[in-house]
This record gives sequence, C-alpha cells and structure tokens, in this order.
Amino acid sequence: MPIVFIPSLLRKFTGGKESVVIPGRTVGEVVRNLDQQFPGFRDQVVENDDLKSSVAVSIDGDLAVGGLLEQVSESSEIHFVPAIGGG
Amino acid sequence: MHEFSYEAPTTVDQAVKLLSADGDSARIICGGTDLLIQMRNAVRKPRLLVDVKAIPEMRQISFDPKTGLKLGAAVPCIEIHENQTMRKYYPGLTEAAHLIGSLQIQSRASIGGNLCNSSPAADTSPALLALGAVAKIAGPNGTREVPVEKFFTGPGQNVLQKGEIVVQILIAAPAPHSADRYIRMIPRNEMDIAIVGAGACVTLDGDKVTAARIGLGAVAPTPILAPKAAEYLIGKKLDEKTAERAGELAREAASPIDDMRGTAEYRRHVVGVLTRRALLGAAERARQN
Amino acid sequence: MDTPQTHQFKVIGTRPVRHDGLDKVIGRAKYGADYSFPGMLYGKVLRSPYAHARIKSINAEKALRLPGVKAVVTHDDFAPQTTAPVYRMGGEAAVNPLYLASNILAKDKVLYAGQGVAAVAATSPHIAEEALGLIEVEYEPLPIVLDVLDAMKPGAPIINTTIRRKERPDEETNIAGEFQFKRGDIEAGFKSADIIVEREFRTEMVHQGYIEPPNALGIFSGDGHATVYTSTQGPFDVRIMSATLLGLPEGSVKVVPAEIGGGFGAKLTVHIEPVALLLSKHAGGRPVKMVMTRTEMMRGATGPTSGSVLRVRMGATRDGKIVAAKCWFAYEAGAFPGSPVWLGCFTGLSPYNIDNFLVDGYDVLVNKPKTSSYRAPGATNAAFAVECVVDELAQRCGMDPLDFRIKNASREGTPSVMGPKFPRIGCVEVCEALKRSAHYQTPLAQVPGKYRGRGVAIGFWINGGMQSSAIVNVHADGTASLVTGSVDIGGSRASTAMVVAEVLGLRAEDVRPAVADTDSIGYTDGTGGSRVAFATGLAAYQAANDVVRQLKERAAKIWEISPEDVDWIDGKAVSKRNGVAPLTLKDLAPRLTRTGGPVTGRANVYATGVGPSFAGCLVDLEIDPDTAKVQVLRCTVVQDVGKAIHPSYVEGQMQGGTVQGLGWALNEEYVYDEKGNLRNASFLDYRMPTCLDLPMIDPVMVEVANPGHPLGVRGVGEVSIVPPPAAVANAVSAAVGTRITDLPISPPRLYRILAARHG
Amino acid sequence: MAKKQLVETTINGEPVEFLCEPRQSLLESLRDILGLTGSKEGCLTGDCGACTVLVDDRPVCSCLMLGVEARGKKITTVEGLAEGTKLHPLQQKFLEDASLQCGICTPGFLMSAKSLLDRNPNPTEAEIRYALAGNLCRCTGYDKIVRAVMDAAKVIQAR
Repeated sequence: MPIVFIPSLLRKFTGGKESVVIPGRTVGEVVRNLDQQFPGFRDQVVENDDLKSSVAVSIDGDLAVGGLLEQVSESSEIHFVPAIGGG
Repeated sequence: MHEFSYEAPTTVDQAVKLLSADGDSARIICGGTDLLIQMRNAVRKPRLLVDVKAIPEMRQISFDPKTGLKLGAAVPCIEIHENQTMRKYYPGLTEAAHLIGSLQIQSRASIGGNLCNSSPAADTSPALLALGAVAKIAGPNGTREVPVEKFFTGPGQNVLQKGEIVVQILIAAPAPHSADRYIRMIPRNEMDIAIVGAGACVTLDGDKVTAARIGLGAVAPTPILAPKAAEYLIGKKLDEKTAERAGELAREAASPIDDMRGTAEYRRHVVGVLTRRALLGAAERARQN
Repeated sequence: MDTPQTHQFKVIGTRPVRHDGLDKVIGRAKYGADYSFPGMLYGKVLRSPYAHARIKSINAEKALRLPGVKAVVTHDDFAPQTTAPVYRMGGEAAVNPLYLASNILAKDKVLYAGQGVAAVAATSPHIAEEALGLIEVEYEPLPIVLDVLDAMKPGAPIINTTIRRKERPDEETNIAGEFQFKRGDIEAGFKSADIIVEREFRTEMVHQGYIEPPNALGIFSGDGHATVYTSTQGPFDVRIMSATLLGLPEGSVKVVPAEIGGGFGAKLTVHIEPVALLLSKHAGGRPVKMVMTRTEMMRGATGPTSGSVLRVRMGATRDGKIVAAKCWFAYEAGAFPGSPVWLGCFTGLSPYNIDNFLVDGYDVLVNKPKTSSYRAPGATNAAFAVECVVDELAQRCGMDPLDFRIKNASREGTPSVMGPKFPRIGCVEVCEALKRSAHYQTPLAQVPGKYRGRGVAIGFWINGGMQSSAIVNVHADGTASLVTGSVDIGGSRASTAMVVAEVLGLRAEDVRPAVADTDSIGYTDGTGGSRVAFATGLAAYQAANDVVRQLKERAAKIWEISPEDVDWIDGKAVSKRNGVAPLTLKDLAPRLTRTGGPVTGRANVYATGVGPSFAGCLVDLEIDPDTAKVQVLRCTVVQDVGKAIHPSYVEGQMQGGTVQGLGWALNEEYVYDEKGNLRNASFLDYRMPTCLDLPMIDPVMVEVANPGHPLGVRGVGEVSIVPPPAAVANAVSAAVGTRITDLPISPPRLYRILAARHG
Repeated sequence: MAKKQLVETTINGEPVEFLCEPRQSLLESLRDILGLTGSKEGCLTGDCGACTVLVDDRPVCSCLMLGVEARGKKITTVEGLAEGTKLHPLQQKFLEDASLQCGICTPGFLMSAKSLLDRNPNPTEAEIRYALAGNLCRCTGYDKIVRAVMDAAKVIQAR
C-alpha cells in the first residue's frame, strides 16, 4: 500500500503521525481513505474537488501533475507539499 | 514634465535679459543632468529654460601663469578632464570633475552647474573651496565676484539673485610647490553621490606647509571649509601624523546627518580618513611641483 | 551506454549566435515600449504618498477637464472581485484577484507608499502626468508598521483586518501564513551535538533591478475582445489576470508578448496591463500605452523581494556531522500576503542531510510593497543564514568548509526538507568542483594595510516544470521554425531551437524560433522557475520527434516500405531494409508536397522529472580598514547545469545571478524613512553593481545529467543567486574576524562592526 | 501649449528636421517623433545608460538632454552603428560572445563602447570597465560584455 507523509502542520489530524500507510489507486482515493481514518484531513488539502491552490502532491519525488486524478502505485511515497512558485 | 519654453542665447547679456524678464520662473540649463531630473520630479517648475551652452566665454578654459584660470562655467566636465592645463595646474579639481556621474554625465555636466545646483554633496565644490575659487557672476546690475566659500546659503541654495548667471570660475595660478587633491567615499566605484568628499590644497616650503585649505562635501548643509584643520598644518611637516590630526580637526568642522546614503556616525569618521588622504595626496603632488 | 553526458551531440553544447541577436544589436528588436498605434493615448498611474491610509474620496473632475485627458479610472472600474483564487502557472500558483486588483489600484485603503490609486489616459505622457496632479484624493492617514518583528507583535497596526491565524480565529494579525517542516527529534539531536552555533540574521527588501520599465499597450475592441502588447514573463498569466480584473472571458483577451528587458520574477504577474485595458475601454477603445517610471517600480509597483529576520541554530558533532537544525524565518510579505517564506523554509537546509530539524516560517504583512518573485525566491535569504552558520560550524570543527559541506551533503535518495527523496543531484559534485578550482587551490595573499578574506557557500533551488507547448514547422527549403509560448528572457529561443536542430539533423541557424501570442500557441506557463530550457525544451524535443515520426512515414512512402522499417539516426531517415541512401530533412523537405503535404510537429507537455539544482560561490575580497568598503577581487561560481545546451548562455545565467547576489550582499537594500517612504527609489541610490565594481566572474559548469529529461537538462536560471550573499558574508567574517549577520554589508554597516571591535 | 520648435540636426549621418515641444527629451524625440526606438528608456535619471547616444561623438544619456538641444549637433544612435548590413565589430562580438541576454541594455553599452574604442582602440580591462560604468546590465554580470569589447578592440586593431 502507498505510504503518505503528513505535513508537519497537519499532523494534528493524524494524532501526530508523520506517515500513514493507506490504500488507494489515485491521490483522490488516498485522500478519501485518509479522511475516513482521520476525519477533517480532506478539507485541509481539497477544495472544490481539486487540490487546494496552496497544496501540491509529490509522488516518488515527482510532482503529481494530475492532482487528485494522479495514479499511485502500491509502493508509492506520497508527500503533500506547498505549491510551487518561482522567479 | 510641465510645459516650458526654451531659449539659447549667444551672449551673457542676452541670457541675463531673458532670465530677468521671466521673473523667478526662469532657470538656466547647462548640462541639465540635475535640472531635468528635478523637473521630472516636479521639484522645480521653470516656465523658461535658458540654455547657456552657446555663450562662447562660458565654454572656454583660459589660463595665464600670472592671472590664473578663467574656467567657463558651462565647460563640460569631460573637457576639463581632457584639458592638459587643467590636469597640470589643478589636478584635484580635474579629478573631481572626472568623478561626477558617468562619462555620459560628464559629457554634459559642468562645474558651473555643479556649483549652482548647490548640492551639499557636489564633488567639485570641496575642490573649488580648497583652491579658493571665485565665482564671476553677471547680472542685471553688472558683474560681481563671490568666493565659493560665500556662495552657498543652504542645501540647494546660493547667493544668486534674479537674473544672475555664474559666467566663469576664477582661480589663482597655483603657487610654487603647491597642489590640490580631491577624494570622495562612495560605496560603489563610480556612479554614486559622495557620502563624504574632501578636497585639499597645500603649499610647501621644503618640508613645511606654508598654506593649506581643506574643503568638505556631504557633511554639512553646504560644502564647507575646515579652517582649523588647515591652520593647524601651517608651519608643520605634512606627514601621516599631522595629516591624521588635521583629519580629526576636520571632523570637528563637520555636522553630518543620517540619510539613505550613509549614517552621521560613518560620515564623521570618514571625514577624517579622507582629509588625511587628500592632504597627503596633495602634498605628494606639491613636492613634485 | 549512451547518456546525455557521453552522446556526441552535433548542435547541443555548441555556441551558435542566437537567432534574435541581430535585431538586438542593431536596435530593431521590439520591446513593449517600442510599439505604437495610430490614435494612441498614454496612461499614467497616481500613486499613494501614504504608507497606510483610508481613501475618503477621489475627485477627478479637474483632471478630466484638462485638454487631452480622455479617461480616469479607479479600482471601482474593475469588475467586482472576490477572494476566490484564480489559478496561474498551470494551476500551481493561486492569485487572490481582490488583492491583485487592490494592489494595482487601491480599494478603500492604501497599504504602502507607491500603491496605485487612480490612472489617467491622455494624448501625451506629459499631459497624463499633469492630470495626475489634478486628481484630488482625500486620505485619512493610519498608523503604520514597517518592521517585520514589530508587525508580529500584539497591538501592532493591522494591515488587513480579515486575516486570522488558524488557531486564533478571533484575533486580528499581520501573520498571513505559517509554514513548518519537521523531521526527527530535534531535542535529542541538539543533545548529541558537540558544537552548537546559533545566530540571528537580517536582510532588507531588495529589487530585481531589471533595466526595462514594465510596460503595457492595451486595446479594448468594440466587439468585446481585448489585446495587450507587453513585456511580460508570463503572457498566459497576463491573459487570465487581465480577463479576471476586467470581467472578460479568458479567451477574449489576446496577449502579444514583446521582447522583454529583464524580469527576474517581477514580470510574472500583472502590474499595469489591466489598467491599460481599462483605460482603453473608458477611452472609447483607443490604444493606451503605459510605461512605468523607475521611481514607480522601485517604490514597489512591481514588488521587490522580502526582507527577513532569520534565526538559525545548528549543532554538529566534533567530527563534523550536522545532527540538528532549528530555523525560524519571518519574511516580509509587504502589503498583501504571499512572501516566498515557505520556499526559504524548504530550500535553506535542503543541501544537507540532517536527521533532526524544525523549520518554522512566517509570512508577515508590513506597510511596504507587495513582494513578488525574485530569482529563486525565498532561497537566498534562507541560504544566507544557514550557510553562515554552516561556515561557522565548519570553522569550529576545524574542518575545511567544503569538506564539511561534502560530509553533510544531500545526495540521491536523501529526503529533501519537504520530504520527497532527491533524484540524482549534483550537490557533492558542485562542492568537489569548487575544491578543485584553480581559485580554491590558490591561497589568497594578504597585503599590508588591508583586510582580505575568502568565503564560500552553496545553494539549492528546486526548479520548475509545468506546462509548455511547441510547434515545429518544416519548410520546403529544408529549414524549420519552432513556435513556443515561452518568452525569451535570456537566450531560450536559441537553446530550444538547438534542441530541435539536434533532433532533426539541422544546423542551429536552420531552425528559426518564434514566441507566439496567446491565440497562436497552446497554453504555456510563464518564463520563471528555471523551467524554459527544461520544459519548453522538452516540448520542443517532443515536437521535433513528432516531425521525425512524420518524416519517417514520408521516407517510407518514397522507399515504398513500411514506416516501421525506417529509423531516424543522427538526423537522417535510414532504411532498415536495404542499402538505399539515407534521407535527411533537407532531402525530404522539397518532397513533402507529393508525399502527403506539409509537416508540422507539435507537443504539449506538463513536464515532470524536474531536476533540482545546486550552485556554489567562492569569493575573495578586500576591505579598506579605514572606510570599511569591500572590494570583490575574485569570484568563481560552480553550478550543476545538467546538460548545457548553449554553454555561453548557461554561463551567462550563472554570472548574472552571481552578480545579483553580490549586489544583494554588498550594497542593495530598500531604505525607508519613518513614514514608510522609500528613500532610495532610483538607480542612483539603489546601488546595483556596475562593471567597475566587479572582477570577471569565472563560471564552472558541472554536468550531472537530470534523469528526468531525455537530454539530461536541468533548469539553470536561478540557483546562482543563492550562495553569493553568504559567501561574501563568510569572506568578510574571515577578513575581519567578526561574524557578519546583516545584509547588506555596506560601508556604514561594516564600519560600525569594525568600530565596535576596536572599542 | 508651449510652441513646438523646429530642430535641424544630423542623425546617423543624415540631415534630419523634426518638430518637438521643449519638454520632450532627445530620447523621446528619437523614439516617439522619429521612430528610432533602438535607444531605450531605463530610468530617466541618467543612471542606467540604456538611452546612451553619441552627441558630437561623445556619449550622452539622451534622457537627460532636450530634443531642442540637438539643434546643429551630430547624433549617432545604435541604428547608425552598422554600415548597412555590415555590423560594427562591437555588434559582431556582442553576438559571438553572447554578451546580451535580455538585450535592453545592449544599445547603450554598444554606444558607450564605441565611444571608448574611437578614442582608445587598445583599452585595458580596467579602462573598459571605467568607460562602461555608466551602463547598467542586470543579466550578464558584465563579464561577457567586457570580453566582447576586448575582442572588438582586437578586430579594430587588426584592420
């Protein structure tokens, strides 16, 4: 099952857990499953059925360009990170 | 920019007439490197600009070993720098002129403009003070001569009356074994306004100083002389120690402020450093004259 | 194995003359301000003299009566805006349109001196300027807060009364955002440390210093369409933001990107484009040209980058292993939320593999301009603090500063501060190249009467990918053209065209690159985040391969074989079946008509596989002990560039970023008076380096291929600005024996340190 | 409105007449009246040098000179640097040495450098840096600009 790393400021939703192993084939499914286990988590990262503007997802080190639709594998490492900016 | 009209007279008389006729709202343009910026910022709003660059006597440099220098107030700084007489007899003033802005600015800016803009930080003013220069002024009531040390009355202010023009800068021929030097402190290597400027002119008899003048910029509401520092040196050998002491005395003459270019504390310190360096530099040159 | 490092490229890695170069050296290149249209008006913006004030009334009657004045607009002429985010940068960056509109033209309150209040269009720029003086604005001044720490204190003047911290919903605050990254057990980490260094650092706001004033020429058509000509880094960003502010559908706005005279991040958003359109709309559709003055842009109309307070505590074992780090960063957001503090939090410690850390970041409102991006935004501030502490740790451990860094360096598989593991990166390689450099191998000679010092620092930048589109057209004469949506700010037309030339077997000069307007090319994110050579390069690569696929079909047709039996090798179609002579693009191009018609390749990418980049800076300098003036004597910049497509322009990025960093280190800063007025809003007093202040900047390119890109390319635009301030501070510290903690290290500042030391 | 004045001047070797208001700078006159947009506006305070032109063979910031002051002068702009399609060695070396990135400062640098090489065909690096100190570039760090001027000097000397 994929492993999700919880951002520091959201760990209050996961009882302080830094990472959670959770089933899911897409980022959206992973988030839904996380929310069942840790109610309120979804609202921290999702808005209007898409990732929040301030949130990006990294899967195995690469940006999940498909957002919630991005597929994840059984061995994926999933990180929620702030959205990018640049000069 | 606001609206104005423009005239380019070819004689001083015409210029004086134009300036007198248009009340307080006429202004001379020479290099324009300060004025146009002030006008863009609406700091000055002249209705008439009188361009003096077509007046021949204001564009000439003439030197006579007896009577000294007549420097046209409108001569661009770059021409001063390129002039062999200026380099030989007034190296400090020449280097001050060559420090103003970039080469682009020096192609336009003049010592007369630098003087009349009357910025406390003007580079050529301390050099002129050190040389005991005199401004030859033409006006509706004829001409008069004002020593540079009496020329400034405040930041951006001077003794010029309505209709008056600085036509020439008059400087005595350098005495034997005398020379001048100008140094400034800027954070970059070019293109800055002096945080402090120091001009020195010394005359030596053997090892001893027989005459000295020190002009300072950017450390008071106007460019100033540091007479106590200069007097201290008379009769003394100019070396690191006496120059250092003169620098300390120059510090006492300064009344600097904090601004975006530097702190008062820093300025007070650097006055001493630059005075010392300018004096030693002038003395080194004087020994060769 | 054939890798980007071993492959024998024909075009990539060479240094051809850039395609747009000629127009730029003969004065023909058209920048935004160079466009003119018949009947054109000129727009100007009235800006607030107050740093914080309520706008009680705006009366434009007198201005409108001035002959030549055609329109006056204010915030209320924009379409009504909400705080619901508008997405740009491919949805990666959200913009609050109410804040955006209010920053451009203030709504109800002005929040910094220099904020737009009203705008005028007139028949000449001079008349427009005069009209500004006739607009009567009544202000009610409010208390201001300028210092970031003051702004965080309870009881500080509140800049935006709607902002709350999550855990304190009832309290008004200037803290607009909080970020945290955490790993391991920080207390245990510090307990295991033999040496701990803790310092507080400060930096001031700095400006990008692009030379070209922001400009926009807006034409509002009667049919509801609008066109903007502008020098922007992000034409599609201008499109969505202008459309939003004017209440138009996105597709009805066309943005024509002009040549751009520098941006460094500041021109990724809109500043006057929507105003030019608004004025055009109110002036009966006449074209309106606007060009900002230097004073306007310095005062913050385009946004500087943040000043900051940075507290760093790091611990290491005696043998030089960093075991714990704690960072506390507060960045000035300016008048609206959105400093790059989280990027500082992310990047500062990322060069190092540290098991225990805690990084806290605060985005803080102050009555200064809304900050905007500046080359590797947020990273330079953080690296300044971290790299100074790392330097001191190395010193206290008695280790060479580069050996210390190599020992602790992040490598492939090291988790970055955000958590995801690094792919193949070149942090160690950069440090090693610095060590090997002739510069590092030559000791710095001391001279009597001067202080001399050497300093080193490294830096990290994440780089961007995002979306790009590219079209490659094949011409009958055997040349090709490349059309992209990426504004070329530093030579990217050349590098992307070279990629196409490499694939198609052409010379660089046989591929003509063009930057298209927003109607003529698919969506393309802005030129920022060091993404163009990487992502638009990838689109160009794929579009060229799309051409190759079609050329193989044409060759197959000519040879009467199946396309599967055709290879494309070294720019030639080669038959697998028999010994027919290969066909080049030049051979095939005249035969396209009879083999199926024109060939166009296209690609649209949302690029993944971004390769982060590292750079290092080594600097020697000399200090005049009497005046405390610092002179840089020698400077070397090392950077992992992945694969340098056009090495000259890669070097140029490295040198340019380094010099911006040196300027930041030594003299650049925003100086405010107590009323919040910027005192040095000019190039005279905002002291960027001139060429007389600098030595040659020696660039050393290290090529660690990015495994995420077919050519090994990494973004190269930004990271070089990150290390220099720390490198300079470390060099000054070495020279004078006192640790430097504040930027810039200007003569008055350094004098105070020297004077205190001498007592 | 202050009366427009007729200015007779020589620009890039051609006699030119134009009408301008006294408040229009030489830069505005070149760009907005004569359509010579090669000279760039960067600061309007004489600090960036992007508007540098030669007036009677001396470098001048055209933003700090009035159009009416051009009367009787010989003005050279970047558009007059090449001879037809034959580039000046400086232009050629700026291209070959990759001395421009965004290119906005390039016309000003070319004019300052031309002024230097016209006076001093064999300048040292320090002399080049001094002569170019009135021109700001934010992209290149100046390295490749200085090198191009050195390289152009070599070409000129070899002639």
